[in-house]
Amino acid sequence: MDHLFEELEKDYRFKEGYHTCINCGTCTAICPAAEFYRYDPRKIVSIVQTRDDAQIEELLCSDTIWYCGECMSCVTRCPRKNGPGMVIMALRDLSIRLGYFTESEKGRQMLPLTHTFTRNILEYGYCVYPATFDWNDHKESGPVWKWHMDHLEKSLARQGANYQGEGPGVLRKIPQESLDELKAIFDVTGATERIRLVEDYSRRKAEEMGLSLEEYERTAFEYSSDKHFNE
Amino acid sequence: MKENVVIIGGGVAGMEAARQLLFLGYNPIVVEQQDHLGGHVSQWNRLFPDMASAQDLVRHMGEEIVDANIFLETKVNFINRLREGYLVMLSNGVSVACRAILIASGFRLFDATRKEEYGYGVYDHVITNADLENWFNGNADSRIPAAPKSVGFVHCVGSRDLKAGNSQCSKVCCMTAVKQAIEMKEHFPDARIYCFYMDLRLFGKKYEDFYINAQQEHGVQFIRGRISEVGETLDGRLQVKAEDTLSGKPLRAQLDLLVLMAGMVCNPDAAELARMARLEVDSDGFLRSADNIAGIVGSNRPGIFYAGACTGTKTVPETLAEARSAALDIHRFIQGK
Amino acid sequence: MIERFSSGFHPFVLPFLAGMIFVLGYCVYGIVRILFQLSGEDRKKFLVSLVTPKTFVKNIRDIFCDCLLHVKLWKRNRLLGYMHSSIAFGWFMIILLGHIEVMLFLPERIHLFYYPIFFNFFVAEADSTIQGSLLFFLMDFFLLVILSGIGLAMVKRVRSRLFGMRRTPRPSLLNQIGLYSLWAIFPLRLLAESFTAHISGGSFLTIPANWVFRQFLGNDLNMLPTWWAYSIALGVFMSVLPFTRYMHIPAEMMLIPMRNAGLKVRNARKGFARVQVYACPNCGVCIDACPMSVDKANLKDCTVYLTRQLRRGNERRIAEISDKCLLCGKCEAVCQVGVEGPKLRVLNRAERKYAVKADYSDIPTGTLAGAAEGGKVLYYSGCMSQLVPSIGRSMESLFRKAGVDFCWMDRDGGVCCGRPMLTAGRLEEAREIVRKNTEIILQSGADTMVVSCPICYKMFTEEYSLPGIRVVHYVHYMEELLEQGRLVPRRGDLCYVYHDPCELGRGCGIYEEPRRLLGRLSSIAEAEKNRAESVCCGGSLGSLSLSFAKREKITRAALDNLYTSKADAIATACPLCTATFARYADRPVRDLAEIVDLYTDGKLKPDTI
Amino acid sequence: MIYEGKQKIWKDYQKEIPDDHWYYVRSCIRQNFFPASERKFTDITQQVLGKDVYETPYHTTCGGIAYHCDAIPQETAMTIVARQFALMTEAGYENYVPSCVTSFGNYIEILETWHEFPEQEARIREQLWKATRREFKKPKYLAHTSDLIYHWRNEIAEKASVRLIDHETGEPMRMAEHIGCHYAKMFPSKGIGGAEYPYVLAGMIESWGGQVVDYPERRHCCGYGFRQYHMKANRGYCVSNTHKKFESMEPYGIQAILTNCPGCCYFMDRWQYVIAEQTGKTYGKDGFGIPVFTYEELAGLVLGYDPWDLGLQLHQVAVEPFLDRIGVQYDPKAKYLGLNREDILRPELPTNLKCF
Amino acid sequence: MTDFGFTLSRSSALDLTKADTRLYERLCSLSPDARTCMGCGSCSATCTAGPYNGMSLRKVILGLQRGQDVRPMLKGCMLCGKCTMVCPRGINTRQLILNLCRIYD
Repeated sequence: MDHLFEELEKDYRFKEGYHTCINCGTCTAICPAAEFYRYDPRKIVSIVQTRDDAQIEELLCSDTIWYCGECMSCVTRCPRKNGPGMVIMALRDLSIRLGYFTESEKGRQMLPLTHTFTRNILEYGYCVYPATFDWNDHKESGPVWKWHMDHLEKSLARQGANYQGEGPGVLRKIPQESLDELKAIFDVTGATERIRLVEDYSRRKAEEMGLSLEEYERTAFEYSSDKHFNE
Repeated sequence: MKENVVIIGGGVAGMEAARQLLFLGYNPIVVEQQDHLGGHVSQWNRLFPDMASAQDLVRHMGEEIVDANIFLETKVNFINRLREGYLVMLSNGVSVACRAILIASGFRLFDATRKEEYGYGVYDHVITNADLENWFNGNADSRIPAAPKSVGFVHCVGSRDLKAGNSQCSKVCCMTAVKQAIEMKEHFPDARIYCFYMDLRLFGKKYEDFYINAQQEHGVQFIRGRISEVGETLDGRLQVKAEDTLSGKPLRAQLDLLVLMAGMVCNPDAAELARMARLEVDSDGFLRSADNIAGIVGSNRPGIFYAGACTGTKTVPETLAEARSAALDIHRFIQGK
Repeated sequence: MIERFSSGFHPFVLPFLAGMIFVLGYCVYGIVRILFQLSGEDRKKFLVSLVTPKTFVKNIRDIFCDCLLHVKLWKRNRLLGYMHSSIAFGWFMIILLGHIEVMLFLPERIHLFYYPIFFNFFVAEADSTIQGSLLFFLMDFFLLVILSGIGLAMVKRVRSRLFGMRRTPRPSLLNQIGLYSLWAIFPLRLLAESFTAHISGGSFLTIPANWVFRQFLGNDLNMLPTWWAYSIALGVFMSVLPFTRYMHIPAEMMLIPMRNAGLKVRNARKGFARVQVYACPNCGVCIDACPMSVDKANLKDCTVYLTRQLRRGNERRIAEISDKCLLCGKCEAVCQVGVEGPKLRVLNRAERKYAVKADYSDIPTGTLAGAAEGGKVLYYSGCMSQLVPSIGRSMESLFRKAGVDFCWMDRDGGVCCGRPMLTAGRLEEAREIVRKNTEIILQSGADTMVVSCPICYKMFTEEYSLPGIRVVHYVHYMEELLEQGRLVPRRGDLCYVYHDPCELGRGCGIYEEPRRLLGRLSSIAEAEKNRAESVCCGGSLGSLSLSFAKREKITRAALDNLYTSKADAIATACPLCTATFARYADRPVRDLAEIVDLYTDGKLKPDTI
Repeated sequence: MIYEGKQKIWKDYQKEIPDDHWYYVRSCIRQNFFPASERKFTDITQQVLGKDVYETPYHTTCGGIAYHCDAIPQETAMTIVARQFALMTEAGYENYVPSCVTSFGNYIEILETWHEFPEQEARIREQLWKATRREFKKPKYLAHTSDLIYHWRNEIAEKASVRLIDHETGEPMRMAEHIGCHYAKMFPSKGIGGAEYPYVLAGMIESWGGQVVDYPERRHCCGYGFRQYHMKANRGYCVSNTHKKFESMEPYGIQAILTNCPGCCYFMDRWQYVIAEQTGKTYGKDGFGIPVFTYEELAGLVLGYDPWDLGLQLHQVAVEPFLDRIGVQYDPKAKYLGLNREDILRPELPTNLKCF
Repeated sequence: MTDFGFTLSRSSALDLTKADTRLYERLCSLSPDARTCMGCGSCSATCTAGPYNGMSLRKVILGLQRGQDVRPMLKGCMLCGKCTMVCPRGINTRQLILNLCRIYD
């Protein structure tokens, strides 16, 4: 790719979120990620502003673009109507499309993320769903949630949910025709292609790292080197 | 019989133009909405760079135009085009036929409540540059603590801010902030003074000296980062957040007083005048000069002239220079040269 | 010839005797102490040199020329030279002649060392012989010489400019006592000898004076008070001597053999440094020489004040004076006794403790491994040259023109040579930098290294050990290229004045080569003060505390000196001088590399066309 | 703090909210973690307030979380949303109310993008047609469910049996509000009260008798961060942000927190547990945490619902001290019982955080 | 205790109110021109040590104003003096650095 900046400019989020940056730092001042990660969103926009492909490519390969929590607090404050969070979404999209995401530890998380959410959406119609919720990966949900998961159907019934039931209601079973429509949307709008892309790039990287795809995915999910957070 | 020239606005631009027109043998008629002359300058305490008294300046200028017709608390109701010149109808019932009108309607100070994140009007100790000048003038302000330990100045409040609708730089705020920071340090020698800036635009004569002086003699700390958010702590102090862009880290500070350097925005009354007299308005909301280099005091209508901040942000000396220039252009226009 | 007192004693000699014993004791104690302060090696070296015939002769000659005849002063200003040598040499002669008299007439009294001094009091009719009258004549003659010197000294107190000195140091109270007692000694001697001339005899000065005195003071009772006064003056002078600048008289006699023994100052306060401090005669020649003196605020910061404060132990002022100096070396160049002002300052800086120690472990040393193998010339431009890019660019062009294969080791930044750190007194840090560079350079495989910055050059030649590598200054190198015909000169039309950079001229003794090089390419003019007397540009890294604003005056003064040449442009051979002058100069300032590049062609050029 | 100053700002940010006929879509997170809240939303609006709030079983996730985790492209997210709009159009509604703040923000962002770039809207219509043969109209009004509860807050207050007042001292309960970032930070004019001083939750607290307490880090994100939470490796980010909020809140004596965003409510509850387990620190009184409520839970309490019907047993932070303060009657033994008081055991108790 | 697999991260935010600036004030009393730094970065751009250990005098002064430990940067300085040459405010940077190295404890 010769013109990364031009490629970014095609993204609607970039069109909305990138104008000109005066490096005032209002974004970083209130950025949750800037406070706990070694991270400065202002610099991202500043780098993009250079339109220098080498610098942008470095960004696409780095952990930096994956720290943002997309809370969009930055959008509120920018005096130039930029949205660094939006710019980052465009950068991430480009990083995924070009396969740069596998170069960084945080970028490699795309594999477990893609699997979790696309599977939940396509199989159940939900982004998050009890059937795919493993308490051991979510110990922060507490003993109360362990109890809830252990007695899922009874507990949900007590809450007035319509778990896996027909018709409307909480956690209802989403009809198959609706799920089929979601699948069709995925096919038409490039999500299916995106899944394949992420898997292919990840597989290649896993081989390079000498890991099985499962190990690669698991490592991406739970391993954090100490270079990300403040010491 | 001396020829009438209507001057809309009795700030320093209007006053200076009236003085020059009197000298050139005209009968200037100054129309001022407020009950006093001098506009914003009359509310100020001291003027940079020589720390001259603003009141003295206004008083002195007022003394020089006692022979002019001055209508205070008066507005312009209509401006009608005559075959030769204009008929200006005033809210006090007076109508004036004249060949030339000078618009010196000035600016408005940005309404700082619109930068909601700074909490002007919400938090107890947030004031504006104008409030501080008012306090310097000896008027009490309960928002200013008796012995503040830390005072912050926020540059570019409502200036250079697309979200606030003003992309322009207000020119004077950087210097005003430096001046006020020094003055605050003189009032409160033990206080720490911080200026939060994006760029320091200290372009005028002696301005940079003020900056060096503020750093060296007064220990004012300049922090390159726009304040993003202000909160109030339990003890009523202010917690501000900015990025210390020079170190690339988020920065917090607790302050006892925060001064917002509210910028200059176009006077909405100027838009009304523009409608009456079919004048062009620029993209920034200010009146559009005939030409921004050689014709700054000219308008798109014959016989209508501009002076001062009605066409954009100006310093006091620039305003005075424009007023003189406009007076001379009016003279030439009436003389048909 | 009759001896007047069989005891050979009179109480009036006591003040002299007390002073003499005190001063001798003090000196002996001082010498012993200093000898102990020297390192074992240095002490041995010194003692051996004293008995080595060659250095022995040299010591005598130097002491005679420097301490008595003040040959260097003569060169600077004849009046000043005469004034000093008349007093020093005259007094020496009087003392010598006194001893000859005693040995000649009363050899048994030679052990009484007041005898030669007060000979005329103790004897009668001493001029009755030929030898006697000749000696008495000489005595009067040298007394006259001394008196003329004293007279000049008095004139100098009020009109120092006549002696080529604009500024002189303000003497302290003790120094004033010393000075006035010194001045008093010789007129009093004249009085005393004149009063006794009808008894002891005299010559052309004392006999007529005796006659005059006797016309109205016929009583011999007046004789004794004058001898008392003479003795007291001597006694006072000698008792205050250790606390005044006159200490330089014995100290210089110590300094000369130590210098001739090849000793180096190693400690800021002890040993050789101590001798240098005491050897400073407070003449103040360094005040005018010091480039900082253009600013009144700096007048008390030149070497004469450093030695004074070192004697007083005023640490605050010592630090101030040590830090401010540009280390241009001019005070040392003009110093009559050879006080090494810059070195003393650097060592005083080195006394300071720093809580933050440098750590250069982040600097990799393999960056140039093998880069200059195969006979490539290694070129080191130095940090400052990066701020004057024309130097590096011109050097590059010269290498190309001359067909030299080269490797520019610090083109994109490199390790500092270490000299700034060294002159700041952080010696261990400087040594670490030297180690780093040494490793880098040795790994490069070069056999020749060209250095264009004189600051670096001095450092490389003095502090580095680079076996197998020839370190060449670019002036020499460019000259070689011209000699070998690899560069063909073309004459330029501008007239240049060459400014001697401190580090190159006084620092490395390179004065003539740059002029020779420049002379091949253009016409050159000389500034009023040049070579060893060249004025520092004011940009020197030597000074730690001089502010930017204070340096401007110095630079302008240095420029004014260069303007006296009426040249069209300024040439120099130091990036720091170039950058500093360029800031205020009213005419072009060029580095030699730039000039050589401008006015030479490559050898191959005509052939290849 | 100058209350009038805030009132002035609130006046500037009011949006038009139709009183009836809403097309309701559910939230993934809330269905999972606050099932009873969603249930009570329909109960309250339909039964108590008698409003027309329509739901179809055919609607799905909006894909917002997947989108913000970068797992699906923007066009996919937009087309899923277009399908949701198509279902609304087919059902004959034009007022759209999502239960999720991420969705709400997603919808607004998409509508704004379409507004600014109509060619993108056309493209999405095409894609939707291609994939599902559906067509849609854009909603006329878009509100978040908290907007509706805010809109009807005074009607709820009229029917209230409990007020947010300490029934012993008569003092109003000291409550903090926490607004989901995507509610108004991107488009301040779309939120009630704007981005800086949102009024949507504060209005409910005030109407129902409580006192809103402001604190310096009120506006700070809870730390969900989408991928930051969903990947275990990143969760230090999440807990650190909530920690920062609670540290800032600590001196204010806050008795409960009201939220309008699914994630915030869950995380501000659970991270208190994690912080207590990891550092031993708790933020409420007597070793309890500070309970965090959804607006339906709070409305339900005010309206006199049984707290266990409201799902408060699924909070890790004990709600009982708060219930006691405002005088809610409840059966402590029934907390963990199933339907028809069936015994389904009870959760273990945490080490440091006091629970029942 | 439960192992959650993650922990709290320290905040990187600088707190001006809590920053210990005594060292900076002490430096300013020895080198008053330290106050006149306007953060232009000329010194950092030309710094000989910068490429090796990140030395930046601008950051050193800023770090002191924020109460940070700047020793790791300071250690790399070779006193070459280029920063003095380029400083637009004429700060005697070498003296400043030496003073700082001296007073650090």
